[in-house]
Amino acid sequence: MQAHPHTEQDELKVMGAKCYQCGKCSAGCPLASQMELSTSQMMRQLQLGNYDAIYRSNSLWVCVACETCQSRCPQEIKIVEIWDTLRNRLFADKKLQRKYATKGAVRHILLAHKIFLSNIYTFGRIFEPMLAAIYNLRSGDLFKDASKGPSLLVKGKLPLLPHRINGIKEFQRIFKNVEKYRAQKG
Amino acid sequence: MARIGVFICWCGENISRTVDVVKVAEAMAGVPGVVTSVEYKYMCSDPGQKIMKESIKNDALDGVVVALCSPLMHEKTFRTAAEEAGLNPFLLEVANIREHCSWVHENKEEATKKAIAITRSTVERVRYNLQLKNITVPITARAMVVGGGIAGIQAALDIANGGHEVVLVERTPSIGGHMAGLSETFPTLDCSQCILTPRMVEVARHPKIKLYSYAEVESVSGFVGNFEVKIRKKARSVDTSSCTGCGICQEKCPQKNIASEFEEGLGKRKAIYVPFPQAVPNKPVIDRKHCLYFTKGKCKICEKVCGPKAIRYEQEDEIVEERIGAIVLATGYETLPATFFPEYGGGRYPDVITGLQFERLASASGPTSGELKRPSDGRRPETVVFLSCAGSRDLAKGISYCSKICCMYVAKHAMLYQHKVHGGKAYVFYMDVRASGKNYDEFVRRAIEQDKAIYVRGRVARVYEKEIEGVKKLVVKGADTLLGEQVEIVADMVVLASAVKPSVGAAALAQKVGTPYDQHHFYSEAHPKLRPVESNTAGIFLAGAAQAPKDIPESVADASAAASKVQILFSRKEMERDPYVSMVNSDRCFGCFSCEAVCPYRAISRKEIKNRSGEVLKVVAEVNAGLCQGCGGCIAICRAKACDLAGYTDQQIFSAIRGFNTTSTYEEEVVKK
Amino acid sequence: MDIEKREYAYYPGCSLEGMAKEFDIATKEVFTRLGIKLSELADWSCCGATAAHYKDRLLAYALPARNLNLVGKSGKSEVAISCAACFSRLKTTTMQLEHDSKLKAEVELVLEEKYEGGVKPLHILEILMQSVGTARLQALVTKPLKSLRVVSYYGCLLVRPPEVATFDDLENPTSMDKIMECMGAVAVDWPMKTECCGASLTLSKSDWVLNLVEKLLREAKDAKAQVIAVACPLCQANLDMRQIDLQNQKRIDFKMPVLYFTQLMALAMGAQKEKLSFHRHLVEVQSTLGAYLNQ
Amino acid sequence: MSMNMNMKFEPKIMAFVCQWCTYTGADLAGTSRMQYSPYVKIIKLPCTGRIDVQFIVKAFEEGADGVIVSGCHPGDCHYTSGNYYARRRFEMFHELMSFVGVDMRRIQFAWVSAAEGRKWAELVNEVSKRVEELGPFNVFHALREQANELNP
Repeated sequence: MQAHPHTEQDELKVMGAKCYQCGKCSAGCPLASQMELSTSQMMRQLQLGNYDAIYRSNSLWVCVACETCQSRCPQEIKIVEIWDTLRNRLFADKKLQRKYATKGAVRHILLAHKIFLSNIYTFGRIFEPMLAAIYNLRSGDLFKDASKGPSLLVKGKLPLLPHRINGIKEFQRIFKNVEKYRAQKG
Repeated sequence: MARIGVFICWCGENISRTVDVVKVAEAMAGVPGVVTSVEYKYMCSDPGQKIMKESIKNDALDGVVVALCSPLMHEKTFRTAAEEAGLNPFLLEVANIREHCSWVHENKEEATKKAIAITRSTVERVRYNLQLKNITVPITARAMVVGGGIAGIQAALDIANGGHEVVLVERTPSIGGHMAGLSETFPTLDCSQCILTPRMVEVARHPKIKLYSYAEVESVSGFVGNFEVKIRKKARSVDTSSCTGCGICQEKCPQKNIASEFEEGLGKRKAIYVPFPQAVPNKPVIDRKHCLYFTKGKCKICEKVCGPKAIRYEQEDEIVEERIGAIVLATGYETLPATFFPEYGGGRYPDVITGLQFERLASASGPTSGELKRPSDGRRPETVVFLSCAGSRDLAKGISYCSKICCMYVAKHAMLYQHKVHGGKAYVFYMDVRASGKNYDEFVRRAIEQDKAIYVRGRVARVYEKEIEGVKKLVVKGADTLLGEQVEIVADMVVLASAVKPSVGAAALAQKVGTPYDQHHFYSEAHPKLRPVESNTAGIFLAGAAQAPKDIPESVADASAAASKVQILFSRKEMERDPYVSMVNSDRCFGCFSCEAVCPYRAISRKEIKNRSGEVLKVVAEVNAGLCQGCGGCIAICRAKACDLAGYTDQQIFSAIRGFNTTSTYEEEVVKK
Repeated sequence: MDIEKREYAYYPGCSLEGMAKEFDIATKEVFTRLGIKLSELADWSCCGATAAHYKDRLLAYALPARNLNLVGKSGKSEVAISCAACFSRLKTTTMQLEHDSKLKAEVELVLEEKYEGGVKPLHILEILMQSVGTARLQALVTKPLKSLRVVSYYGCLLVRPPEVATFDDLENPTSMDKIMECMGAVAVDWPMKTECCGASLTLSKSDWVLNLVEKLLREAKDAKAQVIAVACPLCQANLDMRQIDLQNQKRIDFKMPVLYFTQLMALAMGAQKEKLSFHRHLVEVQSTLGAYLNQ
Repeated sequence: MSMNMNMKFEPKIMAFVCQWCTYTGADLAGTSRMQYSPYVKIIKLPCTGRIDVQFIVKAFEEGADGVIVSGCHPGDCHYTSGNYYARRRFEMFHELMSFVGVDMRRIQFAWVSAAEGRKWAELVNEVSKRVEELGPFNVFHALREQANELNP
């Protein structure tokens, strides 16, 4: 039997305190069967400040932010906002990533998001063929959806040449400025 | 020179934790006119009161300030004590340093400063307090009960059996309320109508009860002991004195497909109808919105078939006036309609029903004669899912509170269902089971252990319809939070234990009566523990679910309590009232009578000032102290500064204002010391 | 009802340049027929989609803010959006920046320009229902999709969160159904209108998406639908493309064409089938829609 | 009013409240142990209809930096119409005060019912913060001193 971990009150714990564990979020979640902790269990861990359990679970990354939970929450908890903050923290912290996001589904999902972002950073818009190709290369899942590649090309679904926006410099500066701003704030 | 005593309470630690009461006492001791300033651990205890009483005598005090909890708690206690010590009770004032100070501030220095300011201001105010005497007013020993459900019925019978006349006003065509529509009652499973209808008949026959059914309160004026009430008797279109209640009109009426309110929309009624067979009065009413004669101008079949010629198409609403001494509000509750739950398909799927609808399906007198059948196709439901907390404890739906009765009736429903459909499956989704009455938890256990109701801890996210093998089923998507898993149940019927809320019009009635209500429109009690059936308005009492969600035994207990409060009031011929009434200085008054226009109590009359030879010199305003309620509206409007309010005079208030601010430098010195 | 607008700024979104090109073509076709000009925003950029708000809340508001400013600079106050996800990101940004002055200051800092505000993002479904109206839509139908059984699939972001997607009912949206009825089709009620398809997981966890998609398709089949109408490129991609995987991996062939609702509209309004790029779909369209295509 | 410049400005705010709604609402804030700013002090009146505009003027004269007037919600007046008359009177008062140059942000009219302890606490905090930002009401206090010099 493990003692309840106790941590200091923080902003997220305060937001989570409203949860009374009715489970309406978990009941409607389309991806609940894939989550290691259900939405309400995640909220419970948050109430205890057990961030280790939260990050150890794959749930944050299985979630696609479909907002079903939040739109039905009887306590009007901003669930997606809370989860975004948790995800933001991991994104911003290499140490956390090394600890929690190097294996299994979490690694793949995180990778996909990162590749997506670097894709738009490069072009200003998404260039879909590159997106899929790089993902497959980096994830080691070389032939995933490859069977569809040719048919997508034949059907004209995939453009052959990327489009780069004119204002790409200022667009990229937004990314850099965000990084800089975060670095300043510590 | 004033001789003022200041008595400061520690209230154990309640005040002393954040207010340095010793410093407050020191500070007050230095105020001019204060001859004694002491603090004590529990001022309201006997020894505490004794300190004050002895000081009143020994120090010959002519003003007292007690600094402690809210005056709503103990003003009366200390004024009585002061009177016992020979001081006019209205020379004592309370400085509220607990609710308004020690409980709401953490910083001791700041709280102490504020407590000093509050007490000082009260000292300044009390200098100008006048010796007042309570006012006596006569009492009309006649009660009005609004609402003819079980609470109203019980209150009316108790008051009437106590020997006083009662006027019972019911909005619908019959008394009986929700209880008349219930199947069986928890935790005993006795039949609701069997225990209720004898009471309804007793009301009808009672010589001291005057029943106005199909009637509403139009307006209320006056005050405790002396209310004047106007009641609107809505046009029934039937002369109740000549109608024999034979029922032939209802039988012959061709308009037959109107959703019955009594059957919660699951059954039909005619355009001329008695809501249910045991209705009291057992006289029909014409629903003019659906009557062919009223809508199309022809038919009149009811008139033709009526033997005693009791149909009155031309009847109009009638306003009657009643003089009343006390009012009991027992306006009851309603529940959220199924349409309030789009995620559960309420209103879209006919087999998603509310708890009250289930009561009708399970009732032997209901539309299916007690056989459980689906509203959509009449099939026997093999699986039923009950959802508790449908809308209750749900901020997103605007209801923060627990509806209290659902846990019990859901268990009852699961049980009744099991008794009626052998081998059927009953699922109950719940967040908590709150069964805290006598034999209540045992009842819930019985539903689970003997009647095999499957309780699942979690809320349901969604219900949708799906045709399976030619039958429309309801797919219920819930969670079992104890397992941390999703649950999907294919059901035939879903019953929503939808939240209890006050009846429509509860707030409007409260405004007519002048009594407070909370944000949900439940009536506010005068004190949550010690005065649960009294409102803050003298002479207005509360019973049943109009005050908060309640079950039958609680509503009945409330009603009897309210009835006994009414009888206490009626046990005297006249009563004493606070002397806070307006006074007119006739020298200053020049007779503009602006006060007359703003007075809500018609307490201002005109008085002629005559000289010796009888000539009228001027006409001035005069206050009838029996009618004046002391709102002070006349004073603020008076341009001549001729009016003032006893207990709240301009001088007292100006002095209190000064009291707050003159303390600044002084209070700082004391606190820093 | 609003007085009908003749021109809107138009934000197609990344997918409509690539995988969902046919959505772009069909939408423009419908609006041209309605006499409404959609002027594509010059040099628009990605809204950041899900990835941006997973990474950094500030980035997630700054990327749409850049585009909202572009709308303002083009002299327009309303921007029409086809993609449900882009619509959600842009509208959420306008709402957040309106009442969170701290966030607005942060966004302006990283944008290196003022956020002007005052731009109203509208989903094309919203424009068609609220500004154009069903009567006018109906008047343009020349080849009604008679007896074609269509289920409308709204997905997540056209209805959620309800404070952002305000133009339809959260639990039972009907705008697309109504439009389909106007087009002469049979709008079939089904329970999966707003259940999620798995969205962005399609890249990384396609097996999970497959399960969700299978459930949706099965319900559509059970409702005897012939076609699924959608308004979101990601929903379309998942529902269409994953049917091939279902064939390959599970030997289930739903043969359920998944079409953008504007494609169906354009068809009913008499557009040439060649213009509507039905060939771009992975699930064969011809055999289901044949009768309507060859009218 | 003299102020020690080394000290933090502690605004004096006087609240005129009716005994039925707001006074009881403030009691509820107490019983619920809600913590709020200590600068507001209450004067209890039977009804906001009793409030003479002179009370407000007097409060400022006596050194107040802000004033709250709070009673029952419209339609909820214990005396049926007192708060309605009060409101009409304050409309006129409002114009008069603006005309003589009083910053109306120093006066807050509100409705707080007996059930709204939370609202009372929020009201107090909001007004305290605002008045703190506005600083001491020296203009008015100086006026009083001038008046005193004229009529010693």
